[in-house]
Amino acid sequence: MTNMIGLILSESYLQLNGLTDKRSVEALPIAGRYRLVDFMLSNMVNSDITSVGIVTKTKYSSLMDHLGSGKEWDLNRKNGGLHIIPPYSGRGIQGLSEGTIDLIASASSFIRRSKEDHIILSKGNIVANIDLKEVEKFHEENSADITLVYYESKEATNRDLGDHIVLEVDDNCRVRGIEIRPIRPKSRNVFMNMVLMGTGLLQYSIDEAYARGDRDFIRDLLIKNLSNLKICAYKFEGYVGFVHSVCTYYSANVDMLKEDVRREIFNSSRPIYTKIKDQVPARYGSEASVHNCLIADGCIIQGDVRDSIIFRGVNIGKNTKVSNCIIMQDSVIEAGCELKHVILDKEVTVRDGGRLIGDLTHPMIIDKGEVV
Amino acid sequence: MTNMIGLILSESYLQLNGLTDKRSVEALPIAGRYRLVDFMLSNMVNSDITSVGIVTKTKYSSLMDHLGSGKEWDLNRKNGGLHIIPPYSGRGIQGLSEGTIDLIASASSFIRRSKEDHIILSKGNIVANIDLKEVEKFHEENSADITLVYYESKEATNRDLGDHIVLEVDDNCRVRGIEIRPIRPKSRNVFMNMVLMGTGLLQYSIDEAYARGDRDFIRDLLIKNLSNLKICAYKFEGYVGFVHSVCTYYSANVDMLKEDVRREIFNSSRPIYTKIKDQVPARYGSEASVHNCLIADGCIIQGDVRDSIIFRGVNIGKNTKVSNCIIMQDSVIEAGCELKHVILDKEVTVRDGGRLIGDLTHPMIIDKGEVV
Amino acid sequence: MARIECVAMILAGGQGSRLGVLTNEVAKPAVPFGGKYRIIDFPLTNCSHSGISTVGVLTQYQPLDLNTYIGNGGPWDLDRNNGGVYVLPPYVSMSENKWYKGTANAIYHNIQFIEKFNPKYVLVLSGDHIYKMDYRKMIDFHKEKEATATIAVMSVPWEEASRFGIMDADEDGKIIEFHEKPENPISNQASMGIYIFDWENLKIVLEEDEKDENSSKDFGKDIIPKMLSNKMPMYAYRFQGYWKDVGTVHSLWEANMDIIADPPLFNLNDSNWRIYSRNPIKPPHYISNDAVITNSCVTEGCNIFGDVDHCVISDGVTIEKGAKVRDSVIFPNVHISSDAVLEKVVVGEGTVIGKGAEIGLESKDDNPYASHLCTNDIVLINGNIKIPDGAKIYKNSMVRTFDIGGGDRT
Amino acid sequence: MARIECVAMILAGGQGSRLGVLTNEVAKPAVPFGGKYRIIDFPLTNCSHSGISTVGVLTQYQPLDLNTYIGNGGPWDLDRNNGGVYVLPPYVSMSENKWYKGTANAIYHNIQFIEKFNPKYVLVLSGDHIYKMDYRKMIDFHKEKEATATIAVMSVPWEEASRFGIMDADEDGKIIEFHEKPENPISNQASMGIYIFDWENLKIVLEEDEKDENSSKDFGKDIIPKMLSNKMPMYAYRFQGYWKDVGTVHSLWEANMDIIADPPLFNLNDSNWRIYSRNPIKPPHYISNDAVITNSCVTEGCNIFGDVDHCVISDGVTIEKGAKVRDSVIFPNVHISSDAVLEKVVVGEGTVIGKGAEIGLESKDDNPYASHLCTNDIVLINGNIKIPDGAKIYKNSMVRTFDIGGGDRT
Repeated sequence: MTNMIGLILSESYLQLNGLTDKRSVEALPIAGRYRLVDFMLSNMVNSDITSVGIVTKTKYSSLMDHLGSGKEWDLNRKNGGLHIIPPYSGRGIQGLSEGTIDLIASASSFIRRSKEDHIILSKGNIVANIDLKEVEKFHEENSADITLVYYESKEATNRDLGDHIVLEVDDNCRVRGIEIRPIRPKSRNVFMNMVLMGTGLLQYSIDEAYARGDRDFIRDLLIKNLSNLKICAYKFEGYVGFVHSVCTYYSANVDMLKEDVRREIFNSSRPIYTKIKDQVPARYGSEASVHNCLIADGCIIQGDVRDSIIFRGVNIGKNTKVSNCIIMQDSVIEAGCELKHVILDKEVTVRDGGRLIGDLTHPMIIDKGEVV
Repeated sequence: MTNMIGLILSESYLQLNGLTDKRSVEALPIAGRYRLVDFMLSNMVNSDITSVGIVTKTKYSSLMDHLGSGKEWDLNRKNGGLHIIPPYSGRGIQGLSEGTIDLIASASSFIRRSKEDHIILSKGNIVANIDLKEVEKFHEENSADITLVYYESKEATNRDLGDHIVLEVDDNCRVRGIEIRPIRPKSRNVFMNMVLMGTGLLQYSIDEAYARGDRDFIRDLLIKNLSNLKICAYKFEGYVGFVHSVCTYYSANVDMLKEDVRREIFNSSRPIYTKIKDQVPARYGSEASVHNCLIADGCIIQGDVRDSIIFRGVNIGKNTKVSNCIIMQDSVIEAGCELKHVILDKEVTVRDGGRLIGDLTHPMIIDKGEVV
Repeated sequence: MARIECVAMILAGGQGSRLGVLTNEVAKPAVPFGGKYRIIDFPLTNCSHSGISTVGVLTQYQPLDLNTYIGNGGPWDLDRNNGGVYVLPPYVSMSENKWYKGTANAIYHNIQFIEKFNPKYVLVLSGDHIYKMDYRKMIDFHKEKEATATIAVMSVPWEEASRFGIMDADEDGKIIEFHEKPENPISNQASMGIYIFDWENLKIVLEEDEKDENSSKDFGKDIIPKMLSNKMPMYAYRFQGYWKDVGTVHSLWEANMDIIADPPLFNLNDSNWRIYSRNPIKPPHYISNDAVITNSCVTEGCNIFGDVDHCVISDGVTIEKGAKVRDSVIFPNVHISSDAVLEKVVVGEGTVIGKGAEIGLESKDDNPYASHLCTNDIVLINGNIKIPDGAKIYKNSMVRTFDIGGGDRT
Repeated sequence: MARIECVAMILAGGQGSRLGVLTNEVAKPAVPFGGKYRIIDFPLTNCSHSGISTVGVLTQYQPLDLNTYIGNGGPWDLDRNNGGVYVLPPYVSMSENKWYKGTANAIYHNIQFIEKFNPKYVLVLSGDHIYKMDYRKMIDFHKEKEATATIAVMSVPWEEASRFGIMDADEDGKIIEFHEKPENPISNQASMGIYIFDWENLKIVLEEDEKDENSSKDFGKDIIPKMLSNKMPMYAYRFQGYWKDVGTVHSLWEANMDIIADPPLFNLNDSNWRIYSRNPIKPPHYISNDAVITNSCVTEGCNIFGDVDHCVISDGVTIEKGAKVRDSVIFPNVHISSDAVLEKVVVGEGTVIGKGAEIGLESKDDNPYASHLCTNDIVLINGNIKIPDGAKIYKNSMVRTFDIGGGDRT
């Protein structure tokens, strides 16, 4: 049993070309049968959190369709459960609210109604399997006011780190500095956009920040309070996949072809839940040849498929070669095609003999429902 | 088993003073524990309809909170179930759509996905317990293209009828004329805003109307087609309460104090479903004196209450007199008060000794959450 | 599958014969209580509010009503994907074909069920107690004490102590002695029949006990003494608050009266601890112009035209004009006709009381319906029967079916 | 409560002894099928798609797995407020204490359950048939014919007709004669064990039959002949499509092979008639660089490194590098180690096949695992066992536990 509630803040600034034209980044299909938000939501549920708010901003109808009443995450509850919080439910703000503090403020009544002592704030665009109860334990053992979760990115270049928030952490796990998208990062500790703190402290801080007109959670609430509050950092040791660009989306997908990553992420004692579709098992034809692929239910595979992620209900015809691709739900690739480094969005049809070749650094994206 | 789907079109033009400031008319609390839409929704469910769309327009968050996943109406289903259709899901219409045809067009994909042959279109602001299977049977027996449901309003004055749509019906149940808010009505047959027709015919008609730029279902689809289509009328013989003004809202409530109306409306073989609140039974104190009242669970009654409708969780103090009132959920009337012809919205507090006297023709309305 | 920390097992198997005709057709836990509840609502609600979402209900008598009442567990928020509520009757195993012998045997036969969820703790509850309790606090206490078993106890009057399992514990709460229904109680700390066990240890003791031919397979009589003699650390968790065993007609009636006392001895109207139940689908109740209603609770679907004082009226009850009902508990869908007079009566579900019937009259010696199950002047009327117009029934009666000539003694 | 038009009762009580070790631990209806289904998914899915939302599942053997598998009925859209799915084991009634005697007796003991919903029709189904059927059409037929009972029938090869209940019907479908497993069948129209009855009439016949001491309390043997001799109008409803009784190891294997035939003899991939099941919470399956996979179906949570041809692979199965698996049905969570060779094998849930084991070798005379339950060269391996590295198992074997020295004959 736990003493936390969860709040997932929708990312609204991220644009992944056509992939996010009609959906928010949290609703991106990933790893064959999931949506990106499933990972963070499952982390919360697996940490016995029974009350989760998701603050949405724009293009949320795809996310709402996916989440429904929260049944698949066991969050269709009388007490607590899943709350999709539209941005306009804040204190009479007109139009869409801006900035993280506004997003959190939209969730004020959700936060105020909860009886739990702690809240986990998180973005929904991360692939990781993390036990948040461990974070809570760390938070309590360190008597922290705020705990930030990070991982050490050993291979990251300075340029990679420039996309992130980087933490300076001392030997006592205390945060000494926070750099936002640094040019010359002082450490390789990448903040995972997960914050654990007291619900009361959050509520108070947001009220104050709101009154002052502050808008930015990191700058105005964390950096300014580095010395006033005890801000600690919890180091996460597992796999982390951030999705904030087409390239990181592609790599977070193909990372699932690695056995160790798959074993960790789909840890059976902390499973990743998603919407059930009642698809039949995948079928392989007599001429199928499949190598190093993740393949979901409902597929019919008759061709040659390599190093790819194939979502539910995909149909790949005879004499077709698919390699290094991400093929989303219900797409059809007819006979005699060749696809390499391509991302097909949902319900795309590639007609007989079609040929699409992208590049690893620039995968070709075909928008939902297109016929090629 | 039935062959119908249901579509409830939200009323957006109706204004009932403060009562509809923050909710649509369908979300109005009524009869002690219901919302107005519960009646039409229950009619559909009790007629074995398992797929219901509700086209909303504005101020729908109160309606969505009430309906949730549709569990209480047994409409949380894998196939069909409850669909709340926002107005913007239509064919790329910007902003809010206008006119009934636009509302129906918003539901195009809901209608197209259904496999049932018939659709019941209805507004959600009517109190009645009607077996729609009987309407379907009538429709089939008469080989009608469209069936309209009406009742004969014997006591209605011409002025009353001027608020309605009036039908001229011949001896073969065929509609010969339709008058919209007539000044000199030709009959007393009041259209109940319920239409049964083929889903295919509706889809076709809406497509055509849309192409022509028609906006009004009654004028453009019914009146214009009186001779081309076989439009029949089914006469409903039971109680009908229309809610389109504060006065009709008040009278639809107090009609429930009549035993025959109550018995018909809350017919146990066709029950009216609503959201479950797990309230305790109502408690009566030693000085309570209650006469001709409908009283919901969770109330604590210590005063003198007459000819009133008392919603869930209301508290009425000692030496307080309440008569001819509608007291909505969780309102508190402290000791020594006097209230007559008053409508208290939810969570109103009337302090010790408060006195509020309205008139039957103009009940006083106190807005939600006010303290008097 | 994620591990479940604690599984609750509700012992709902008793035949409840002390409740007389009330348990003819339904299992004791399905008996109505407090106007819109059933007895089983209380442990189920406690589980739900305590965050325990995996619950087994062990039953063997009349499971049908209980089964359909509990259904998918939705009303108690127990319709979970992993876990939820299960009704567990005995089943034919390959080797044997028996009913549950005792409370411990019932758990023993469901070891496989519990193992499925691989819990750390098992909470054993009784299906016939009325109380509100946050089991989380008791689990926290159990963890803090590193106990093998924790037993909830409460103070009872010394003179009643010999009716209970009595605990002697040290200052820290560690149990030193335990005696089931002792003649000379050494303390007044009585077991409430609520146990938390480490599953690993409980399983071992259950398996041992099953082999013991002299054991009656009961928690109080066998398992607890065995654990104590095995020197397993056991603690007493003190509970303060309302708790009542409603195993007799009088205690059931009394517990109902407790909720309408002013102020209530047992408060159901607590927005932080709503009692969940399968709500009937009925409109608000109607109180007519002629009715007089005081000191009572009334719920949905009732129509009151008569005179009601100090009663618990369940859903769908009609009380006609001129009827007078006092100090009574009326179960769902009862119809009390005009001018009937009832005093201290418990009326079973769906029964019709005829016009001018008088029930609860001063005792007379040759009362044909007298029953040792009905004490303290209470009359118990069976469900789904008809009491004829003008019938007279005396105090301390139990009426199975009304016979003009006489009655049935029990 | 709104009246329910039709209640379905699924007879899931059989011990399924012809399925050998597969039904040691689970009831027959809970046996896996087709990669991600259980046998019971088929009648439950048919009910759901046919708009029948009140379903009783009558069971007595090993109800636990079935109970937890069915749970709240959500996966089949049967978690309804009024109705839904109920698992109904036998219970202790006040007067008797018995298990279900025959199929009709099982329904008889649940008359009270059915009465709760006050249905017009009762649909009686079997829990061990694989098929897709819209019962609505059969109910419409029943109504149209104003029948008392309607029995679904299909054409079977004449030579097999004597294994079935055989119907002789007139042109209109009215049944003239019925013979249970006749030696000389008069037609090839066989009963599929799917009945629709008018509840009112069925109840009367069930109550009469219960009193008949010579009756075996079976639908085919007693109820149908009785109704026929009572001149109640009974009709045969002709079904066309795939239907298979999977009561034997060979028929279970064959039905699995039917779904991977090209084109499939039984098509599960129908978006208008999705087969519902309690889906495992597992990721998509992984096919490695070294794997070869053809003519097979594979589902979530599998990791395939070996060589698979013409197999049905259930969820969570691992097949290591170098292993060769052909014409086999692999149940959930089986692990097949490197270089093992399997041909025409049904492997029970959770079993581990050791490295280089060879299963399905050409028969030899003194095969210690030979079993009359395993015919047509099929080998059946029990669930949750370990087959050691290098083990050799011959065709037509059933392995309960593997013993280096020998085996167990059944």
